[in-house]
Amino acid sequence: MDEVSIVLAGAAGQGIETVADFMATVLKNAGYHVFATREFMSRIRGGTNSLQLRVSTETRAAYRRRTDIMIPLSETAIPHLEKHSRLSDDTLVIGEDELVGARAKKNPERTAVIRFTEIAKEVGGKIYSNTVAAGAILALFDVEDETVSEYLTGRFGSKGEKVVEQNKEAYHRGVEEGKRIRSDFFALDMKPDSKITGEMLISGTDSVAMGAIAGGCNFIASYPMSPSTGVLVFLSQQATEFGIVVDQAEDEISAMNKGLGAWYAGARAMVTTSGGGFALMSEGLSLAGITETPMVIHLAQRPGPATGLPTRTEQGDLLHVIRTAHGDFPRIVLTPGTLEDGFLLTQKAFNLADKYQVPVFVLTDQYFVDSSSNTPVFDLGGIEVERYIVRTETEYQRYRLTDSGISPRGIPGHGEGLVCVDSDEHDEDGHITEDLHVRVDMVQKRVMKKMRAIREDFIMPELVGPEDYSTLVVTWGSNYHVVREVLEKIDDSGISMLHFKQTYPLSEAVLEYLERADCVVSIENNATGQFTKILQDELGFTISSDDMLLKYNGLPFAVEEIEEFLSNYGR
Amino acid sequence: MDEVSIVLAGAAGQGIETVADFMATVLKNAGYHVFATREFMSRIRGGTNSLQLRVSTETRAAYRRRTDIMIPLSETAIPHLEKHSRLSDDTLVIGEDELVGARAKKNPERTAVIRFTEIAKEVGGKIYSNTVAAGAILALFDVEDETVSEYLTGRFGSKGEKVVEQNKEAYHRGVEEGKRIRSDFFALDMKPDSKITGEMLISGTDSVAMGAIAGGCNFIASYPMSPSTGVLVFLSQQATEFGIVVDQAEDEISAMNKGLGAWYAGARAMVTTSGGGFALMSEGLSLAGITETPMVIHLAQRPGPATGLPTRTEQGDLLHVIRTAHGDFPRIVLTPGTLEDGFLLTQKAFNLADKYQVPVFVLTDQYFVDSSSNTPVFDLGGIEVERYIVRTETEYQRYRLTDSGISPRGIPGHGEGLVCVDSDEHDEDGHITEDLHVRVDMVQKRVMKKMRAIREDFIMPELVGPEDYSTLVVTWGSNYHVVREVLEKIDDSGISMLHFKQTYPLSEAVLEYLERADCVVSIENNATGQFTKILQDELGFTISSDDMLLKYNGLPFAVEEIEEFLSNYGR
Amino acid sequence: MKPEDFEIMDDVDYDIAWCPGCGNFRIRKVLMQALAELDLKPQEVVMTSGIGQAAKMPQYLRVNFFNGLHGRSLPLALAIKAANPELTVIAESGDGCMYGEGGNHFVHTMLRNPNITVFAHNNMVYGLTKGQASPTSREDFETPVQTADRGGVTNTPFNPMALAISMGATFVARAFIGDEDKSKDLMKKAISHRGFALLDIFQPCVTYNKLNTFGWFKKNTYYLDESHDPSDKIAAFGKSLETEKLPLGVFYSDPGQPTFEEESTVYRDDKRPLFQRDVDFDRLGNLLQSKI
Amino acid sequence: MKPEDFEIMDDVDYDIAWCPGCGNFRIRKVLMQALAELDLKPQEVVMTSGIGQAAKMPQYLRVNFFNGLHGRSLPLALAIKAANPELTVIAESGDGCMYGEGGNHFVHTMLRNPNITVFAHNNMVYGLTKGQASPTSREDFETPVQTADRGGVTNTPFNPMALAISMGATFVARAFIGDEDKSKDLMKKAISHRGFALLDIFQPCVTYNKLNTFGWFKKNTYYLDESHDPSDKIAAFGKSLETEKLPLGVFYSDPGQPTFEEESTVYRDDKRPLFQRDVDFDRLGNLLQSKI
Ligand SMILES: Cc1ncc(C[n+]2csc(CCOP(=O)(O)OP(=O)(O)O)c2C)c(N)n1
Ligand SMILES: Cc1ncc(C[n+]2csc(CCOP(=O)(O)OP(=O)(O)O)c2C)c(N)n1
Ligand code: SF4
Ligand code: SF4
Ligand SMILES: [Mg+2]
Ligand SMILES: [Mg+2]
Repeated sequence: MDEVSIVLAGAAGQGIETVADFMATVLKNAGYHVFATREFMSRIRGGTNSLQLRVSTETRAAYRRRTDIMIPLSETAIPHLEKHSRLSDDTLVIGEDELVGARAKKNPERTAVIRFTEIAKEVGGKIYSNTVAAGAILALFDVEDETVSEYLTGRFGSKGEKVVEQNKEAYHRGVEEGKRIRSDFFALDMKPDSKITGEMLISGTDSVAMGAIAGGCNFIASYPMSPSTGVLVFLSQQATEFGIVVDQAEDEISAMNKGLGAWYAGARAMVTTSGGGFALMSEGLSLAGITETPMVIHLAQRPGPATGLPTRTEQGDLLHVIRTAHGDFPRIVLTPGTLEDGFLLTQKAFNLADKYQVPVFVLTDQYFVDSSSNTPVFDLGGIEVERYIVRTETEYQRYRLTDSGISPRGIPGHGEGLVCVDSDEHDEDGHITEDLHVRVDMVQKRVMKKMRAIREDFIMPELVGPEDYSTLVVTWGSNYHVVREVLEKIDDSGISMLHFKQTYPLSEAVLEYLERADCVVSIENNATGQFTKILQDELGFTISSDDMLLKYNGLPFAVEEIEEFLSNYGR
Repeated sequence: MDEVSIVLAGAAGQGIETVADFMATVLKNAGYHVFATREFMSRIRGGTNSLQLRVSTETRAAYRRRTDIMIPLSETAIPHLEKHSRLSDDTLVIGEDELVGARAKKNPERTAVIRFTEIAKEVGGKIYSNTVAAGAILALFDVEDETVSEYLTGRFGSKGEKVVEQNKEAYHRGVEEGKRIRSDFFALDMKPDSKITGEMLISGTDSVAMGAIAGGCNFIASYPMSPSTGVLVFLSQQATEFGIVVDQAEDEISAMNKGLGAWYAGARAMVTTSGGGFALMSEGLSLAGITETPMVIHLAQRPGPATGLPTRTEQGDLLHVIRTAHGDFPRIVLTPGTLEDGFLLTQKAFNLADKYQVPVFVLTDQYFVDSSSNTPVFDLGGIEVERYIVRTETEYQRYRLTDSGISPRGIPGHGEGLVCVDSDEHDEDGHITEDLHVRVDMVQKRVMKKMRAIREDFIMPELVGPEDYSTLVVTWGSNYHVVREVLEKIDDSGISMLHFKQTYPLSEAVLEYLERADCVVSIENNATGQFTKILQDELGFTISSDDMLLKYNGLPFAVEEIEEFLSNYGR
Repeated sequence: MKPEDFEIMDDVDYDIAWCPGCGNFRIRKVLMQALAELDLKPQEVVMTSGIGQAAKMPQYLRVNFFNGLHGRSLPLALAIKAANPELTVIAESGDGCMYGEGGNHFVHTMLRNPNITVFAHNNMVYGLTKGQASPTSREDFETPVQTADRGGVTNTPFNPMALAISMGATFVARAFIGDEDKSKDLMKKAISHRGFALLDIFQPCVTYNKLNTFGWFKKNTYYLDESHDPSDKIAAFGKSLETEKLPLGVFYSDPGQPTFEEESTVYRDDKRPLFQRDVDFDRLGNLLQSKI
Repeated sequence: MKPEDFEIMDDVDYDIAWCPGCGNFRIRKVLMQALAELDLKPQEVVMTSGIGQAAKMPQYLRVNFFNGLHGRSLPLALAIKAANPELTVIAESGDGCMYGEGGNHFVHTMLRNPNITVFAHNNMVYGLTKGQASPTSREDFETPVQTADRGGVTNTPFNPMALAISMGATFVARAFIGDEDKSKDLMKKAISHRGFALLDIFQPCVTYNKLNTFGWFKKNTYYLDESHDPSDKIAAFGKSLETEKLPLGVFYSDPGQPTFEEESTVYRDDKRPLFQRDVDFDRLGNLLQSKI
């Protein structure tokens, strides 16, 4: 066995996150690859949520249906997993008697009763039961006591010596139980890799927010909306450290217009939102279009329409961001698949926005932002904050017609010129015009010329797998790891993946990849295959609906689903 | 000559509309085809606007560049037309000495000085100068005095006998001048057709608004926005007569949500707006999508992005209305080309919305709504207000799963049931759910099944021209007449037009038309060929950019532009 | 009617998504009593709401409802009432929904005076999105966004009472759900009021608002007594500015104003709701003829 | 500075799109004087506006401007000021733009107290869209939408003074442009005020508002005198409710409140505008390390 999938399930408020954080951190620090993904209800307390923690010796950063070990924390936990076929007879279920007793009778080989609460009470209180549970699981791995001690001291130090000590005690009691499991049920033989110890353990949210800081973000105006709020929270918490103006706006319209005002005045601004909030920003997007004001929009998708499933995942807003808003103007859509993508693409979004003076989207989804895993510390070596602001002269014209279509961007108060920006059609000075010849010049500058330049700067998709594929799997955004994992397992299949990190606009250069394949299939987490529409639109390349794997129940793809789908393809 | 194109140009507030209304009404009543189209600046007084009045013996309901007669009313009028190549040496320019004197010297054959103001003063005041001018023009046609008398009495009766008489006098003085022109410059020989006398003279706005009434519209909430406000004004003025609740909303978000509330409670509601206003309605559109609440949206396009050219025309919002809003859900887009289309399609929009419980767009543009012409009185014979509301039973479920995908729609207070409508994903009862299996059922019902039914109900495009075409011109919306006129002139060219009255969704049945042609070209009033994208998206049919005629300077296509473009095609 | 007539939780297969101990439970209980005591039939009642914890209320009652978008309960409510004045229409949502995202509708709906009732759960926090400041959050309140190191909330708190009074609302009142009887009374008054009625309800959020707790509200509120004349707008405004202790009760009431529905000519001679009416094709024929 | 320093119309090839006789011309003239007398440099001034006739103002002045979307001048203004506090930021727009479409921003910007100035041209009508009612239109005012047969305007007029006072605006005043001297004075006061300043300016629309003319405003307004104490919020509110004659002058003023920019930690130790700053990559490196 080179990996194990552990699932905790229970009600909101039962501390699933705390146990998971404990286990994930310690295991990562011990040298294992870890990946944690969550699915939860739209409520604050109660309901049934689950968290999957995959521990492995290779990168396994995707949701999988199979559960090796499950710890139910509430009565609804087991039925909840069963409903989505995530429990099998092989799954080792560990828990309190009340919760697993019935299963223990049916399937004693794969059920372990541990009285977490009782043990916890012996140690010092019910509150330690999660630590006991974590200990039981951690015992299955090669974890040094010191690693755990460090974690517990760091985490509970502020609550006093006693709490730390009792936690340690609870942990050790858990370990004892775990050893029993290890001998009775489950012998893992996974070698940790010390390289991983030095890696970060971060979420998709963290990657985007840190990418924003690296991109020079110093202004964020947003309105809270799951699953995008994390980025607002992260930047709020770093606001003093990095000099970021934060405004929780009264609504999304305001947030977007504030972002534009901030860029106009020389800031590097972003908004973070989800589909419904972004729907309110369409008019502002169009304003960015005609005024050629840069803008960065982080949009974390969730299933729609309207409120839909607010805490679930989907890739249903791609057409929305590409086509919404009145009139023709360019925009760029970046769709990270890995944590490194999240960081680098968000960083780059600021540079692209500034360079082309267009709105740039970082399009993620709930699955991406709410999952976390280990990843090497991002290299800041090559990172640059590219600035394109000019100091204005007296004769400065904001919309000077140039060959490239890009007019040097001045900002007010920086130079002798005036910076006039107008939502109406305007002349080179930025003043309103009804000269229809000027209109044509401006459209050609704003739309055609800039679009050409943007296409030339296209971020090529990443080819994963051999060059001599017969089947090519097209993916974008958060489906990177799940497909990659399957391809790694079925090697010599003749299947490769083309993962799009920029989904709009596309470059013809991509066609070469597509046309080389005997068969091109696509995998999207939405009901209608939105990216395949864009492929058709932009490149005239068609993927038949028989060759699409679409999912729209609010969950991400499981490794098993991809395996099954791809088993029909390749040599 | 079987037609004449007359252009009035001058400042806002100079009474161009009054003269044009006078001439158009009288000429229509005299039995001529008339078509009036306007281009104007975004201001209330001043600037330079123009109005083209085409008078003809066949339907000529399109803008053309050629001007046969021009009446400048301000100093900027002549340069304004020249700038857009609308004046030639052949154009007969008629006007006051100060305005046409210079031209009279250069081109005495085609310039007529008439001292409108002086004559008017003799009659009773400067105010009558427009009537004098109208008389001079009307003298070129066969117009009975009685027709004019009737018009002037109807129009000025309320201002007293004297005003009517002085207008008549002014008219006659104008006619005398006109007779001189007739002999010196211009002999028209156009036979009126008494059938036309009984036709209506209405604008695109009128056709849509009356279509709404015929569709059972009894609720309108909107926020003023050019060029869509006319429909709000029309319905406000008929509100008492037809029992229509009118609310000038505080913003477009409110308007849209009010429309949805009204439909929910049993009204038949519409909103009227333009691209920027609609951008604010995206979220509400998505709400219509998930709640399956019917909605009718009249969107009169104008050039964007953002404020753009607020009083000009463009077909730049097609992709916007088809793709905006988060999540997947069906919608229908209707695009009238004629006044009859305006009436019938708007009427039908209400029936379709009610039948499929989806948002239906009536997508027009400034050129369409602000142009007027004669058209036969609409036949109310076949018109039906189709209602699909059910009386609820105790066990009523708003979202009952059915084979057709359509759940019978109840409304509150009508029956024993409760009508529960939810922007979250919901179960059949309409209550919030996080059951992801139910989610899948609902998506299949809401998106797949309904979409299939809607496609089957597709309004086929109109084929204009012979069946055995070699070249097929694809058009939609307001480009109907301009292309039709050209095709009628160049007969036996092998060119036909396929005019789409429904631009989304499309039916495969259309392919038969497209594939039959040797060459398919498209004509769109936007910068990027938005409908050709939809053709590609929906049917996989590609039109090369070399075969597209695109225009985006804010003006509609002129007959001449179509002629020139199509001269490259056909046998 | 009995409160149980408005009970839906026995018939559905989900449970109430609020946290144990949340003030929302009490609001639900009291609202069911109020509806019953006013002898309304579930079929006659339509509730609209936005998104948030408060906004889930209609889901937990046996009534018609349109649970719409965050911030948009009022346009729905106004339109429903205008399309069918026979319905009793209540818009219920949270402070973020009603006063933040929905602020423009709040302001402009009052100016129209439709005969609808607004219940705004004022917990001084965004509950559902996990504890950011709401417009009514007190100054210095600390949250994950309004962080402690930056001094917590720095905006002046939104004052719904003052705003409503200044925008011509015809019934403006505040309740604290810790006092169920008085709250019920105020709910009944609000629903019975002819015209736009705002009832702002202090509702402790036990999870995300550790500052404005049951105890805090108890300590920091008092009831307006007879010495306050609710027809005196300036006095009402004065009361709305008090911050030492926050007044409860009816701040302002002016039941004599015409409603939005009454001012529409649509119901002048014909009281039928819109869904019972047909297009008058004769009139339409005449209209077409008039265009000749 | 001289008023001519703010004149742009000599340098551009378009003319002013207002109707002859419109009150907007006078506002422009007076504003140029006010800017000059405050000795502001055109390069230091940024104006934001929405869409409408009033909103065209920045186009006719030699200043920096961002002429944005209908209703959205305030978010722009707040952000510009926050990104560069050294700029003098003025948001100017019409009554429809500022109080109708932009109502939510109006309300919530006041609660933040940014140091910006708002000039709202109050002509009680939608000018640019040809004469529909605006939020401030008087009751019974007749328009193509608010038709005579339906009684004209039926909404209660939006009262910007009352609203601003209730939402904690720190400077609330009203001018009538018929009186240029006093208007200039009020403009200067508003611009000089530290914090959010609202100046509502009565501006006759000679084309679409035949009711509220120059003469009407002259007759129906009066100036607040020394007997009014602008630090007394309740008195200011009382003044804002007067309708017999509409008061002009400073209703309310409270210059002592901290501004939005001041409350942001960003300028606590470092006064430089954002565009002059660089990312601190060392700190970012530390942040990354902290995630190990
Ligand atoms: C357009 C939009 N923006 C943001 C959200 C996310 N959202 C849902 S509820 C909520 C705030 C809830 O606060 P409140 O209205 O005070 O209700 P509470 O949960 O406190 O009862 C937000 C911001 C949304 N659903 N829609
Ligand atoms: C989103 C949006 N809705 C509507 C419009 C159309 N519109 C432009 S100006 C205006 C109203 C103008 O009134 P006001 O703000 O009072 O300015 P005024 O012209 O009277 O100075 C409207 C409705 C628009 N541009 N954008
Ligand atoms: S989060 Fe707060 S308001 Fe929401 S249910 Fe929990 S306690 Fe109540
Ligand atoms: S329409 Fe009215 S406000 Fe606009 S410019 Fe003309 S007079 Fe002034
Ligand atoms: Mg709240
Ligand atoms: Mg106005």
